[in-house]
Amino acid sequence: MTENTKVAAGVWLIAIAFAFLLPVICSYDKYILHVGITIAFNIALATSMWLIWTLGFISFAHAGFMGIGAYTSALLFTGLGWSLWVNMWLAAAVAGLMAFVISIPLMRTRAVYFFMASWAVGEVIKRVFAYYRGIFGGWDGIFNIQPPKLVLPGLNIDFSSRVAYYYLALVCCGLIVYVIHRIVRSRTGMIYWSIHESEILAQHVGINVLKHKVIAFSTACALAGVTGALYAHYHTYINPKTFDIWQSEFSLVHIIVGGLNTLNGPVLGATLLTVVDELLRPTGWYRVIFFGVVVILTVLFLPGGLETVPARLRALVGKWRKRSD
Amino acid sequence: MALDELTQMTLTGINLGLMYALIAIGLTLIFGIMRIIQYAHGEFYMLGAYVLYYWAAVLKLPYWVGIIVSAAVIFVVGAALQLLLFRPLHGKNILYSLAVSMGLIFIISSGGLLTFGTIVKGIPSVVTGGVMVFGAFYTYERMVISIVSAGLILGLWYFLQRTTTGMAMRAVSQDPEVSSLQGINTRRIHWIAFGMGSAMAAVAGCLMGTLLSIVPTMGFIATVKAFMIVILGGLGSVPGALIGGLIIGFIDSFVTTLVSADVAYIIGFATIFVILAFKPTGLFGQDWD
Amino acid sequence: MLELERLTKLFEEGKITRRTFLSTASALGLTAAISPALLSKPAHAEGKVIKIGGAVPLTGPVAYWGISTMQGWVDGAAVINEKGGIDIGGEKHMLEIITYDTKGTVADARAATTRLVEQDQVKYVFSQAAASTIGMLQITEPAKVISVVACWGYLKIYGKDYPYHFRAEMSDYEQGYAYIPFMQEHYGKDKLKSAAFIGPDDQDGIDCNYSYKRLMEYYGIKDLGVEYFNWEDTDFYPIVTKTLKSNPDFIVTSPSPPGITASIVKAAREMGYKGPISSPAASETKTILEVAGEYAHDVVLPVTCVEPVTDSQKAIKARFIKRFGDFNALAGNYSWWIYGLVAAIEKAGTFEDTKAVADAMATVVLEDTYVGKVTWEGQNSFGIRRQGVYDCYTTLIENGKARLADVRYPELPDTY
Amino acid sequence: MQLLSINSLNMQFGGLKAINDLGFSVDQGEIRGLIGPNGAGKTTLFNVISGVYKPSKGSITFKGQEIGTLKPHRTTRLGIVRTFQSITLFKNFTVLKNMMVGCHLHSNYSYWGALLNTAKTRNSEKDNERKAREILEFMGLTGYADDLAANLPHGHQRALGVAIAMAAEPELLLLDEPCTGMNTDETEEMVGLINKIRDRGVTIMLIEHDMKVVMGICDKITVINFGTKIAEGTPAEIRKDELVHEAYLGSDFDAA
Repeated sequence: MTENTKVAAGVWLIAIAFAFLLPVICSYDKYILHVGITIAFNIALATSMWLIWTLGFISFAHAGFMGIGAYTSALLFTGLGWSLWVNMWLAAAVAGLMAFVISIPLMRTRAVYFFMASWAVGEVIKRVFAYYRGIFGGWDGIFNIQPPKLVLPGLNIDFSSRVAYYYLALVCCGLIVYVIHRIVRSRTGMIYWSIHESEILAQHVGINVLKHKVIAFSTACALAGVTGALYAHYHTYINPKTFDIWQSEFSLVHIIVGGLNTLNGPVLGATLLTVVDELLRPTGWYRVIFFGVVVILTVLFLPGGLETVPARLRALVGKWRKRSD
Repeated sequence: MALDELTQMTLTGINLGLMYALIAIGLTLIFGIMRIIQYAHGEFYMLGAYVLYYWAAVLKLPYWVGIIVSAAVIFVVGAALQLLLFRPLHGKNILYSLAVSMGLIFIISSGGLLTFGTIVKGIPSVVTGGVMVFGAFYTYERMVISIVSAGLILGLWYFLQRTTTGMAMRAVSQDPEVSSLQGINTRRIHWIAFGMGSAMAAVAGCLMGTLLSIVPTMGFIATVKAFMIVILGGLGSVPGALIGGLIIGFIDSFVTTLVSADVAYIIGFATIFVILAFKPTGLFGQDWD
Repeated sequence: MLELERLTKLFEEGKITRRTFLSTASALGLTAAISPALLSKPAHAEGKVIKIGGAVPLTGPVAYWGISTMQGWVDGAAVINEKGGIDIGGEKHMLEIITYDTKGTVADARAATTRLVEQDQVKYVFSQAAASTIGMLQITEPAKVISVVACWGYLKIYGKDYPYHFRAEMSDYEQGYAYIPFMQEHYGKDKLKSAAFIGPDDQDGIDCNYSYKRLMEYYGIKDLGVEYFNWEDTDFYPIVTKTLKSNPDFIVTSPSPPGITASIVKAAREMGYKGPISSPAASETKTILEVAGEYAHDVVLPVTCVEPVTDSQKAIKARFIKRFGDFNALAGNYSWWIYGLVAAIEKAGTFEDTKAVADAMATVVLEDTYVGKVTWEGQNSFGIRRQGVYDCYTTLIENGKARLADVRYPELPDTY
Repeated sequence: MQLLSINSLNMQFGGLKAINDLGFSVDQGEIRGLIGPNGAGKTTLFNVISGVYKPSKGSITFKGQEIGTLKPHRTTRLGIVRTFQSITLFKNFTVLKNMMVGCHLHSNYSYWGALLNTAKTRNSEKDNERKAREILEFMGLTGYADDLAANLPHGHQRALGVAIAMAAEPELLLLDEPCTGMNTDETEEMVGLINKIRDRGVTIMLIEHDMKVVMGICDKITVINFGTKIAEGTPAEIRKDELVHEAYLGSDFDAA
């Protein structure tokens, strides 16, 4: 373990501890907990989108797959009365399966074309939810998706309580980030990045690029599906607009501002930008303008995003020291 | 199906198609030459319409001059943005240019709402009246708009085929490295192309804004249409954009009239998806990394 | 062009580095973007303060409505505070308006409302449009917070179980009982035997179509069907062509913003359609006249009072122009909400007991607002008197000119 | 014994015939040179053999198996590995990591194993690294193991390209201009490496413009022009061939 990874691990530990203690720190303020839950969803969405990026492309259909998960879970709840505990897995399965089926033609396209094709997929998913009113409730959406209850001997938790849902979201988001961390750190992650670096060379050392792309895309979409299920049972109401292109775009902004090179990036970006967004809520249009300015400035002056700030500072301090010597 | 209805749908399809093509050609030009995704293309369409609005409806200056002024203003704005924001990103991953143009969308459309207000505005038409064509009423306004769009597309084609700058543009679009070796100033070509592409969107915005109405949020819709067309026709291909524009125009016109707007939208996207699945670079596109 | 060349050259020669230029520009921009956020904190008034929260779309596609809604509350609060605040049991209370943006989405509305209720501790909130309302109600009802909104849909969902929920803006449905009798008088009953509907393809369009169908049934007018357009649609020729195939006597389009109403009017007239077209949500004439020009004829615009008639209307318009720089009929329509709430608080004699205020609210009647007389109705429909009903100012556009053609209180059926 | 055989191969792009009725075969263990003027179709041939393009007509057999329709990762698995004319590396990886990606093909790996980090996976990772270091040693790149590939000097980047290919354990190695842009010393090193690789029993096909290199190390040379074979034989035979001289118009060919 090098010095840097030790520091990083330390920061991570502090962040996790802080997240777990947050309800106590904020003395159970429901608004802050709500923001916390939103951050958890945004992190889950941004990191799973980032997993696709490790192969070198960005999918604008990501929020659409989150929607597929959300609708799966919502319909299973309102139709069959199944709770989130079961639906979560089915949401992942359905989102992942849909992603698998769609990815086979989708992966024929590359680079810009992939990007645009995924964008078309995202729009079609949204439109399908809106068009088939009988099944998906049209633009009206689906109401009364209740949060689950956990009844174990000696333990009885109702997740309609904000604190309980906060911990649920935190744990699930944590698991999603952990799974992605495992993937990225393993051989699989190395293969993904090698495809990112040079698809053609990867092919010629015997890596089945198409297979890995399909699996990575499906995995990421399945994780987005879980996020969708959690989202649906928290907000208790979903409609097609929730999962449109803008949702994907905001996740992309989170990744770009946070950083593209490691998993820290999307986590950092999603956390900070969600907080900033909440702080700017009273300012109307300036809020959107601020977002635009931040994105452009990051790309031009901080390529690599916020995660590179410590390294840059270190370099700066080093330079300064050298000069003063 | 009655003849008048058929005529109506065809005329509407052509009218829409040419206008869409005008927006999309600007986008495809920018892409072909700079290899960036200009996601904020529609914002120039919106800005162009507002320039004309202030010129013709507020200052009461001559309408047609206003279109030229609008094109010129947006040309300068586009070229300046290219120099400031997009040039440093040249040769980097397309994600960065995408992110910058996304930032531009946020800034321009919200800034537009702050400056121009949220209320929908209209640019008074200068051409009125119309004629009956096979039982369908065809207004002179639409006729003029179609002719102007077609004229501009032809003009651009001529420019690309016959003028030195135009030929340099095509050279850069085909092979940037070789053309810069041959002494073409690719940096100059970049900002000219960006300005021209934006100016074409601005003209489309003027025409569409006159026909319909204008609001600061109209840009994104134009981007959506332009993107559909450009993917369909293939990135960087001018004929592709024209044909793609007409395809989407006809789908919008025929399917909406005969079935419904929803289905038109889904068919539009399904067409794109199917074409990409069979021809991953669009109808006329080249393969690029 | 030359200037640009020169600028380019300066860039290329490194005289202005892009970096310095950009960083200066962006620093300025950022300061400009953030400063209003920091400065907009309202100065706290002396004495007791009643906070009222707004979770309205200040950005996004429905921002126009959100901003108009907010203006009414901000203006009203200022007027009331200037007069010394509101009187509760002999004690004066000042009003403070806190507004957060919802972007017009459900999730954001929920966040904004949570912040209002949990952090700012407001007991009264206002909102605008269906998405923001849905996000809001999940928070406000359990917390016994009174919500005053403009929302035309989801009637079946929010019934008696939502006793703190008030809908101040008349929907298509209530308006219909004013403007359809007017149209029948103006054009003759025989000329209006059938109608067709055009609306956006979303929940609002579907809700308005539902209102429209109930009205047509009530007045015995034949419904020739509905066409939905996409917000992405740029040309209305196809939609209008399809609608005109059924030869309706008149067309209702709702909720279509002024620009779209104008485009529909223009397309229909160009295709030779002669009947009237009514647009209950447009509430604006300038755009319609600008866009449709000579084609703007027989356009019926209910609840649209562009030029004030009464003194109090004129005063409101003057105040809005002074305070916000502009005024629109929509903001006028929303300007009475705060007075309705204040009257209820004064009547209840408390602002902490929201149940008492909600009960008092239903009995409030305002006489001289921007929309004339206002009452709360809907006992039979909703189980509580939740729906604001007021004089319907109908504007008529004829031959490219707008005029106020009719003022009447909706002739609601007994079952309402 | 024939390792690779190409029969009446055609490759057409639109109206352009890049390869026209080409046929020849390569024996096990030889170094085969592939030369011809610019645009003769040499790199296209590599692309067809390695599976980037599907041939329009004709057959390619490797160890008796038809491989014309196989995708690159399948041909690599069979033992045909290539390098690229322009330097193609995982540039932001360390040299060692580049090699480990190369070694991936012939190591134990499963998605679940990697995800759960099982004992088997850990062993496989260790094996992989050992193998990677071995090949680096063999290629003389050990000292650079922890450097970023992008930071290597040009000659070493080329060598790394070959090393990655070696990591995939080729039976037939296709080298596309391995000596381009190298100085004399670097070229000599590369020639030494190629010989060393052959000594390991790897068959080599080599496209190269440097005639000294080609004439020096190839057992046999195939000359193609306009997508067709115009001559084949030992370096000495090729040197004398009339057609070859004509094709090259006496240019760089005589220099060798």
